[in-house]
Amino acid sequence: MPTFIVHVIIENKPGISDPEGETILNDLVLKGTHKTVSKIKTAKMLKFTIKEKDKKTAQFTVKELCDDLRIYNPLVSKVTVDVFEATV
Amino acid sequence: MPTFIVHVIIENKPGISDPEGETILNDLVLKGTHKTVSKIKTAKMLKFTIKEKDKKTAQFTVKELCDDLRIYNPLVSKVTVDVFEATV
Amino acid sequence: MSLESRELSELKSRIGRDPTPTELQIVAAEWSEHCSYKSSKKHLKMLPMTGKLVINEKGYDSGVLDVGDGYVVTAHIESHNHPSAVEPYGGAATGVGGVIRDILSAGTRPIAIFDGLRFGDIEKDLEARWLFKNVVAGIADYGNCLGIPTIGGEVEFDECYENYALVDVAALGFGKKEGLIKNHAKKGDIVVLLGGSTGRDGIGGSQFASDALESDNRSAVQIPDPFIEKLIIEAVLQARNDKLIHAMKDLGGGGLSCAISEIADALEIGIEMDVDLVHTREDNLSPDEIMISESQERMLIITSRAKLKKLEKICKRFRIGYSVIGHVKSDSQMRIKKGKRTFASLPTDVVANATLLDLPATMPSYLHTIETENKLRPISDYTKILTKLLGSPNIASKIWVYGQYDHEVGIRTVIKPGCDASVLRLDNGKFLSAKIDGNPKHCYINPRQGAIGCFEEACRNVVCTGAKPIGMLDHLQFGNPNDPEIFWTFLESLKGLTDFAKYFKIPCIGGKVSLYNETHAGPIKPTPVIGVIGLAEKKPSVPQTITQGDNLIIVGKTKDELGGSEFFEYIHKFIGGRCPVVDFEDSKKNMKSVLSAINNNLAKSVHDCSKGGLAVAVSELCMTNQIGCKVSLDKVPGDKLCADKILFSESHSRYLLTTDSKKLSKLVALLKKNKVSFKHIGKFGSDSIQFNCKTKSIISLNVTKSRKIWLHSLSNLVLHGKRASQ
Amino acid sequence: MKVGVIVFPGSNCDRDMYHVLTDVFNLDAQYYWHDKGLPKNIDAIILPGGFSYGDRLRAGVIAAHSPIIKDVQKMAEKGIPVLGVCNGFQILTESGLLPGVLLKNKSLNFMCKWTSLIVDNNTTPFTNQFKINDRIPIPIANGEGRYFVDENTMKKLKKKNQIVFRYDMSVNGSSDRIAGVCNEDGNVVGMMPHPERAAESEINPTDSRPSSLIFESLLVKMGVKN
Ligand SMILES: Nc1ncnc2c1ncn2[C@@H]1O[C@H](COP(=O)(O)OP(=O)(O)O)[C@@H](O)[C@H]1O
Ligand SMILES: [Mg+2]
Repeated sequence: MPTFIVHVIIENKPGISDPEGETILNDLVLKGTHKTVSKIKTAKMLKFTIKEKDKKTAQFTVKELCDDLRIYNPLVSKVTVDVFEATV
Repeated sequence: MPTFIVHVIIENKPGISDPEGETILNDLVLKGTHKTVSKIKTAKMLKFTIKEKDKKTAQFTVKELCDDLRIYNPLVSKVTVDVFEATV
Repeated sequence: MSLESRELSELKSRIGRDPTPTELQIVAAEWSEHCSYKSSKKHLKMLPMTGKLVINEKGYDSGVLDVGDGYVVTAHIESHNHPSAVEPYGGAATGVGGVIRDILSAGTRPIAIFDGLRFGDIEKDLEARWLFKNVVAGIADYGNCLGIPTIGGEVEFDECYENYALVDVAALGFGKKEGLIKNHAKKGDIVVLLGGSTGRDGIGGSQFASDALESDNRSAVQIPDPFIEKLIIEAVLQARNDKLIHAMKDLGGGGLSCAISEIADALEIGIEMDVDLVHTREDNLSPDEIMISESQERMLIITSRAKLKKLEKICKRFRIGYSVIGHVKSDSQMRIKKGKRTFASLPTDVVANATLLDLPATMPSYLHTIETENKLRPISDYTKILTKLLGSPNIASKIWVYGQYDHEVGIRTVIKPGCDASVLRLDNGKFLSAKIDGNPKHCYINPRQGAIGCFEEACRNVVCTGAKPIGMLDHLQFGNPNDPEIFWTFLESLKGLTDFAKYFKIPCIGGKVSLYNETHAGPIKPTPVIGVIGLAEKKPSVPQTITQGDNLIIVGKTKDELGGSEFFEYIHKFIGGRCPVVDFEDSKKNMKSVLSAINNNLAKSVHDCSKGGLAVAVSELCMTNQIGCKVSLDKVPGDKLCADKILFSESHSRYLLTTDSKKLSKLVALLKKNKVSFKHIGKFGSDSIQFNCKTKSIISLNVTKSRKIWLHSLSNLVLHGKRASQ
Repeated sequence: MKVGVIVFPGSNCDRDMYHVLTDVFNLDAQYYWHDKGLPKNIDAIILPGGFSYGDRLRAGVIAAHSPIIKDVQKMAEKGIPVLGVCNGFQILTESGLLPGVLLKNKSLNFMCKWTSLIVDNNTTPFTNQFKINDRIPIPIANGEGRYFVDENTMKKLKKKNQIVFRYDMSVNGSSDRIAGVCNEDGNVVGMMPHPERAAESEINPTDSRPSSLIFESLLVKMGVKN
């Protein structure tokens, strides 16, 4: 079976505040010389290496796994799952 | 000036251990029913919203900012910077 | 969010017209159970709230005790059950934030946090494990970041909390008496909102807390920001030092609606505010949303125009947002405007005082038969049973929990978590001891005696550290109060607490009621959680390390009271039996004698006997001191009982004292003089925990082995889903 | 002598440190807020623990960009003793004053517990009253306390005697059980455990003497005591 790399990005849903992003923006970035940045949002990423028969199954399996194991709380966070073919 | 969304992914350099990823893999994933996963790596992501004249400048600015402000610790981490056009 | 039709017509008649939509939102928030205590308030008055050391002032959200030399201690308890059940990390964290601001709003610096946590069966239930892990992380991340030590608490698992969580948080504050905020305001003063910006998160939270969980209100998720809270603490204390605060209130349930109406009502003033002036984090919030948003980390301060400049400077220094949102009037109205337009104009006493209910109560039918004991299968191997108990989630060491909490910061923690109560040193040379305790298993079988038992247990824990109880906090957590059977259990518990408080002259200095705690399987067991605060004039001599040849003395009677015990419930899976009953007279005598033993330096250590009974209490002493002990069960004072009852009965008012042989006779003389029931039942030494019946050894357990099980069971369960093995 | 205690937004051990410096060791201590410089007449600098900027992004990284750090740097170069405790240590590594980095503990959790340190270098301004291999009972309280350096740096640390403290047992997965290090000159010291929480017998369940020596070393170095 082929190997896939699956990226799971977990971030706060829109409308839910992200204090970490705000602090990085206000206390670090905007105090420096880079004033063109207007927003920073933080997210957490998990990179899975997984063997499945195809891309779709890989995506589905990882999503299901994250839900099952409560890797994130759907009330607070949204997840994005992206699949890439592993470059071996 | 157009707005860009720049994704910065901060992850451990190869060879630096990632206890969090290992724990998720061993204590959660492999104990469940999803045995096809062989590796999990965790990373942190920052999503910048930035106004620059073009994609390239956006990428360059954010990369420079990451180095200047030590958004990542070069001793243990590396960054990947990806630019997307903001969909307004 | 809405009012019941009865309430709506009442509102109409009280204001003499139809309310505007914004007014409806404001009143619904403030008249919710969570904010108004409409079901419980009438009855709470029975608790004794005054005492020599109690300082009562208007508008405080926390209790205040005078600890002498010009210093005060403040205390408060809160829960965050509903939010934690759906978002354990954020719910628990913001629960800590809320109670800390209550302490701060009296003008005192928060110096300690306590957490009482309850979940479903973590041995079976994955959801319980997830809730537990994230609640602990939420409390740790919040308290640690603030630099306020979390120094005590409890953790309990019971099937009645399946898919649910009870997260109780108590906090203590300390300060100079002269630094207390004397809430006052006069016409022309200005109202400042300080701290985090207002957003849509947490809209409808207090209403949410007053509904059963089914409604699953998504917008009630609150995101914690301990960093802002820390800055607010420093800014507020600076403003207090500079005398810039006339009156202050934290924003909790009900958001601005509650804060404005309650402070105005307490101070008998009117407040006019403009929602456009509130600093927000999202555009296009409606006036209603701004008024009921429960965004965290906000404080309301009333000050004079002349002092505003200085206050602004402090806010800037600590990089916290603020806005002047309104001013004080003399008309006892709260007027909410957006620019020129008025959206609400209500008499504050109408908003702040919902009509109190007197709900019907009937004794639940299950109570008629619950005390009847089943015939249980006989125990063949007590060593095995005790081993099993020591590794059980309710009895296993909670070090996995408090090891994640910074319990040293503030450099006051004299006695650290892991024993009975924790002890803090105060700036006047005195010592403060505190503990919170609950016991739903007992309270289910007998709500009145169970509640009394929690109170006594918390006192006992405090007494074990050599401190005298001086104040109590109660937190009453029950199911839906509209069910007369549930409401009866609420009243019974309250009456029990009242009796005990009056007999012992321990004033209730604060509390909280949390109702509508229901899971899909029904109401939770009655869960009052009691916090007791004790004071010691000098540093207590206990605990010292127990060594070879030391003697074990038990104070208090062991009775046939296994109802709700871990032995019945965990080992036999039997719910029922006789609930432990506190004999007030014995309780008082025992407390006094133990305190006097400690004060006369006659005990090396004192430990209370509670969950798991004598067998577990002795084991705990052995495991923490890493030494064995030989105990004769025949000598244990009390009813004539068979071995399992002596070992595992959870009778109250019992203490285990250890003393070296030199002081034994003096200790015995003191106990005799005080006429308490006590016996010298054992001697420490070797490496096994041994219980003898007549001359026969019925339990023999290696200390090192059992210690390993006891220490690691909980973390193994949480992290790997299995118990520690030998 | 004058000791500067640097305070950042989110520092939370500043008051504890101040108490120990002034009430226990009778030093003249003064708080300095992160956004300004330091006066010239300071004889020693302490960066206390806490959660500067809420530990956001990474513990210590945002504080390392504070204006006051430039002055700390300058004074460190002049040889003035600098001690970073816990978050203070993290700030010193993030600002390049000390080598290495502090990563998330192996347990992935915040850890508050009493540990035992072993003194590895007794030539710094904060350890001159110890003998090599002396033990110090002292608490840690951190989430990101796992000291890490690459192999080359580790070799250099050893060669230049820059390892100041080690844990007697592995607690959090630190390289070589390192709990504290110093710069090449030895005047800048960073440590994860909290000496200010262990220097008074009232709150130290074991022995407060060893931790006191950390402060007494400073007194000796400055000639206040001998
Ligand atoms: N959730 C918690 N947070 C902090 N400390 C806790 C927690 N749970 C238990 N502890 C501590 O562990 C020790 C034992 O707790 P517990 O078994 O409830 O004591 P007791 O039986 O004496 O009431 C106490 O010192 C207590 O403060
Ligand atoms: Mg106890």
